[in-house]
Amino acid sequence: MQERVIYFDHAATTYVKPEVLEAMIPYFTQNFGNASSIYSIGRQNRNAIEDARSTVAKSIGAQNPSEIYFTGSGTEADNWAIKGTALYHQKKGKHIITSTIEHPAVLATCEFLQKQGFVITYIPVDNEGLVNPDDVDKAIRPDTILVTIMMANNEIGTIQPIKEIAQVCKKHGVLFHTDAVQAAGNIPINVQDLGVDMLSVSGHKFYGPKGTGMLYIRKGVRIENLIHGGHQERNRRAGTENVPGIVGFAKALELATLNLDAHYQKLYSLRERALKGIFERIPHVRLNGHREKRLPGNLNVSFEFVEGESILLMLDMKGIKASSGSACTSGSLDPSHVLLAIGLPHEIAHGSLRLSFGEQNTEEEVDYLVDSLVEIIDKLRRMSPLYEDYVKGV
Amino acid sequence: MQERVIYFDHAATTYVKPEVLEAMIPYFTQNFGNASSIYSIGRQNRNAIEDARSTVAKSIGAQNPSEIYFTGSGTEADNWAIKGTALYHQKKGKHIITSTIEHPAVLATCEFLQKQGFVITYIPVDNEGLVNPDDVDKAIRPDTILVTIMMANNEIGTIQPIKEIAQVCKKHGVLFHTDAVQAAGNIPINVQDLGVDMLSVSGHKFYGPKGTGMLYIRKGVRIENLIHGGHQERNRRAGTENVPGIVGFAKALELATLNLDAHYQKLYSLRERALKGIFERIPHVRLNGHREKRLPGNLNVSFEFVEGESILLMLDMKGIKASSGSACTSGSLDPSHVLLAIGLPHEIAHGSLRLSFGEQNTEEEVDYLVDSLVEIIDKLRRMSPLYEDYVKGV
Amino acid sequence: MMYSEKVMDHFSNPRNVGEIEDADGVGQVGNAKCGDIMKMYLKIEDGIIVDAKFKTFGCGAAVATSSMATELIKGKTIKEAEQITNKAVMEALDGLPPAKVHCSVLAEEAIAAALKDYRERHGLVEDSRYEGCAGCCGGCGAHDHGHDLENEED
Amino acid sequence: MMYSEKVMDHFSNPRNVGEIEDADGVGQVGNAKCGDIMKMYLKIEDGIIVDAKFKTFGCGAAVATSSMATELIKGKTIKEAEQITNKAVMEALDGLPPAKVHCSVLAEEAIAAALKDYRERHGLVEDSRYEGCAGCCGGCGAHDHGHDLENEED
Ligand SMILES: Cc1ncc(COP(=O)(O)O)c(C=O)c1O
Ligand SMILES: Cc1ncc(COP(=O)(O)O)c(C=O)c1O
Repeated sequence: MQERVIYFDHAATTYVKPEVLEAMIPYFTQNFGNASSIYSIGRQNRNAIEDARSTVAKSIGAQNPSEIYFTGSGTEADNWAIKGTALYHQKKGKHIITSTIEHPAVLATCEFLQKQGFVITYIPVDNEGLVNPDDVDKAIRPDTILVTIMMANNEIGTIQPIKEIAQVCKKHGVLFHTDAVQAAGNIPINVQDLGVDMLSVSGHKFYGPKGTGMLYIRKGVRIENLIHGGHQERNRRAGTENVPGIVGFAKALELATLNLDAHYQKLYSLRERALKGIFERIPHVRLNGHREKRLPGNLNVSFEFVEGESILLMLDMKGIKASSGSACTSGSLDPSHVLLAIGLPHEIAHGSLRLSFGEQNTEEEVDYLVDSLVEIIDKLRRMSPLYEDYVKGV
Repeated sequence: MQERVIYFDHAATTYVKPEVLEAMIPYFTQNFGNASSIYSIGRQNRNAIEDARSTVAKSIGAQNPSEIYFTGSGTEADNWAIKGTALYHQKKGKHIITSTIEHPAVLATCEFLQKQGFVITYIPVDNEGLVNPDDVDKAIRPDTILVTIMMANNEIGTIQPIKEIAQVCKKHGVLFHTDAVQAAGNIPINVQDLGVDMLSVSGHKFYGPKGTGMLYIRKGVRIENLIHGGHQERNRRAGTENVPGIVGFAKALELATLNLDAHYQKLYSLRERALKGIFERIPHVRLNGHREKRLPGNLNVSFEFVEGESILLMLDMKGIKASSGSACTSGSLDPSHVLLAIGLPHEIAHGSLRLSFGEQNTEEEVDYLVDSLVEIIDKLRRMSPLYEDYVKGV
Repeated sequence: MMYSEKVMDHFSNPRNVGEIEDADGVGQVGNAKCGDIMKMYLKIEDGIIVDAKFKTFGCGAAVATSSMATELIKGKTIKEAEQITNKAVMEALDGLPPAKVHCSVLAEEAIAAALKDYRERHGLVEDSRYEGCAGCCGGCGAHDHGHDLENEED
Repeated sequence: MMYSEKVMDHFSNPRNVGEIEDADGVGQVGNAKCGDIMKMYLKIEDGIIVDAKFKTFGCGAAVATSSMATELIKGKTIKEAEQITNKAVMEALDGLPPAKVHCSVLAEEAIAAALKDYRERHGLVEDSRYEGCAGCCGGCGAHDHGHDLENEED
């Protein structure tokens, strides 16, 4: 049993696809020249980077490749968008709007800015994790310089009405950034159609390499740099270009975009199969996030009377890799801020499980997951004093 | 002739060694789990990261692996050290000391801080590019919070008296950061012996991957984060860990450290051979940087009456890859700030060439370089109106 | 591996899970809000703990420390059981990650709570050491929670 | 490739390098501080440029534009030569990178300077258009230096 590995944690990170790694390999050992140098091998790398930029621009519907800036992670892209806007536009105002369910890359950045004298408004979400664009409308003040609301949530998968929020921001002349780290590769992204000013993506969520990311900055939008130094990325993001990383990022995004419909259908049907199995066979379960407006591969459920880490460990013993709330915070003692934000009581939030499906998962794996969960939840409930109280009617 | 490629630009970037790439490969496709997750494949990656941290700590003589923080580049490490100190210690003061010959990763960061109200003192260097520790001593004020002086210069290779500067800083209770991006892998680094508080390294300068870096932060030194978000790197540098990058970085640094003496000797002797050949066979040449206190693989020379880009292009046509001044600024119209800082007149600075030797270079390649330069410099001088004036005694 | 083999053994095959219908002392510590509840049942004869059982809602370490704690006190006198610290539980499990040290504290407290209950039922002297401690991390500050190791840097 | 094939051809095999001993007009523009100097020698007979030679200190584009400029004016009348703009030189070279457009400006100016010298020697009317322009980037502002394209963002 131990040998079998079934990976249901694609929202945390994905493997690098063989085609993507293959595209990267030549740039490690062969075409390694500095892309900023004048000689021919340097210029080859410059071309590789610019081709990658065009590919990425096309994949997200950007008007111009020059609107694409490569970064070292999704977190860096989020930090850059928010701090860069804050610094550049602080004379206009120091008010920033975000939501209560953002990723720590956004929330911790906002908290940092708060300590620097900025004022942050956190828009609450409803029980399914949705932000209401009207709430954004009402929260905007004359000194608001930025709205940052994620496109899709990493824990509960809820997809926000980004286009509507962008329209609200546009009406008020306020810049709008969206963290599309979970959305990229899973649902269509068209920055022009969405009307966003900035959009962050991270490579390792769609079978690209870790340590790569991108910030889309609409032409004409000015923000301060986050990483100062050399003239790379049109003077906006310094540091010798990670050519293999950039090539891999673009290749992965290109493949994901070409394959988006089939990918969506496949993940959706696996997710629905798991959902059906769990709800039919295990009592006292609750679905977290929106029933329809959610990422195709995301399933987040709470099992009453049991605790998430125990579920994870028992799944792991059966070879199943999943996540409780957010992978980043596992090991912490507080339940996920996202689950609390959608109104879950602490004890139920503690018993939540995130399953995120990927390209190589099969129906058979999903069935094995459901069988395993039936057994594990039963075992843990029989060990649980909360379940004892429930059964005894305390 | 075109087919031959001779790479003399290792200070700009290096290829990734096969052993290093081999060490990285499993972490792309196999061991890809999120290092922060609880299940077994995530924990394998956690172990890989912590092993890498220990390796790096040992390589630079850090007391404890927990003093090593992985970043996305050398530039990021420099930005973090400087801005992180500035933000955290600004209540003590807003004065920062650096030198006139730092890399743009440091200089542009200082300029940014200057715009934010910090005061920067630029210590000048002598004709050979050396900072005088006494000058640092005199420049320190009660409100000085940081001294940042690079360990070895990227253009002229001059190695600074870091230990002496660190002692000066310690005497005054001022934090000291050094950019060791060019030093790492080429000369010994022992952070405890040097007495530095922070030290930056970049992976792609010693046959490691691009898009990787490290900041050493001595235990007890507090600085603000540069990239906020998740709990990675002990809450100090957020973002899903680039496991293959970190593994490759550590492997490359380990190999470089094990092999340091032989590497030094080899590069030194190639450099001396080139130096001798050039000075014996080409008149009106000038060595830039210190004759002895310089990186073993660095040779920076100015050829009077000719311009650097022309030299580079002609070398490139012969398959030789080199750099003029700094790779980062090639294409710019201003001559290198480093060459101006050591007192070169503009027209001589324009005619400078940086050759940086590496592990796979041979004596035969060096001889071919010298032959090529003799021919190229002659051809360019015969085309040069400045040389015409010189010959005619104008 | 985040947990030692011993911890994983006690997590996957916990000893003494269950209730004791006619227990002489029952103690419950922790709360659901913090994600850990331990309930301990003791059967005590002639001052000796002849049986111990537990139910636990919590993480792997919570289950393992409960399991180990019941093993450690079985056959011991009340005095001996009282002297079993969270450190002893941890050591018996070959250690715990810093963030999980609080689970061993909870186990120590669960024993104490069950013994307190026993004494109350039998009119014996009270030990109020653990009063009001919900086991929620950062609460009472009386134990080596070990968090410093993890969170040295903020 | 940063430069077109034409540029590389004119850089590696520059036409008309050298001096003309008994030139009728000699012009030098640019300065060493900025990294570019072009010196142009013209031989003029009956108002026609029968020979042109140059010496250039500068980058690849500086050499190539010098070479191309001399080619373009050979056999032309003075009037015709005066109408050769930096754009014409660039087009003849299949374009230049934005940062190098100033080199074509320098070539245009070198021709003008040599023709000015010719006119001065022969007492003809002066064209003061290029007076005081050292060719240093961002100097006179009279030409499309093309730098905006590269440095749109600062
Ligand atoms: C001295 C020095 N510091 C910093 C850097 C920046 O490193 P990176 O480009 O890898 O971010 C470099 C090289 O580019 C360098 O030579
Ligand atoms: C929604 C969201 N934003 C940002 C990030 C940060 O991306 P990275 O860890 O690649 O920096 C993640 C994933 O970790 C995420 O899910």
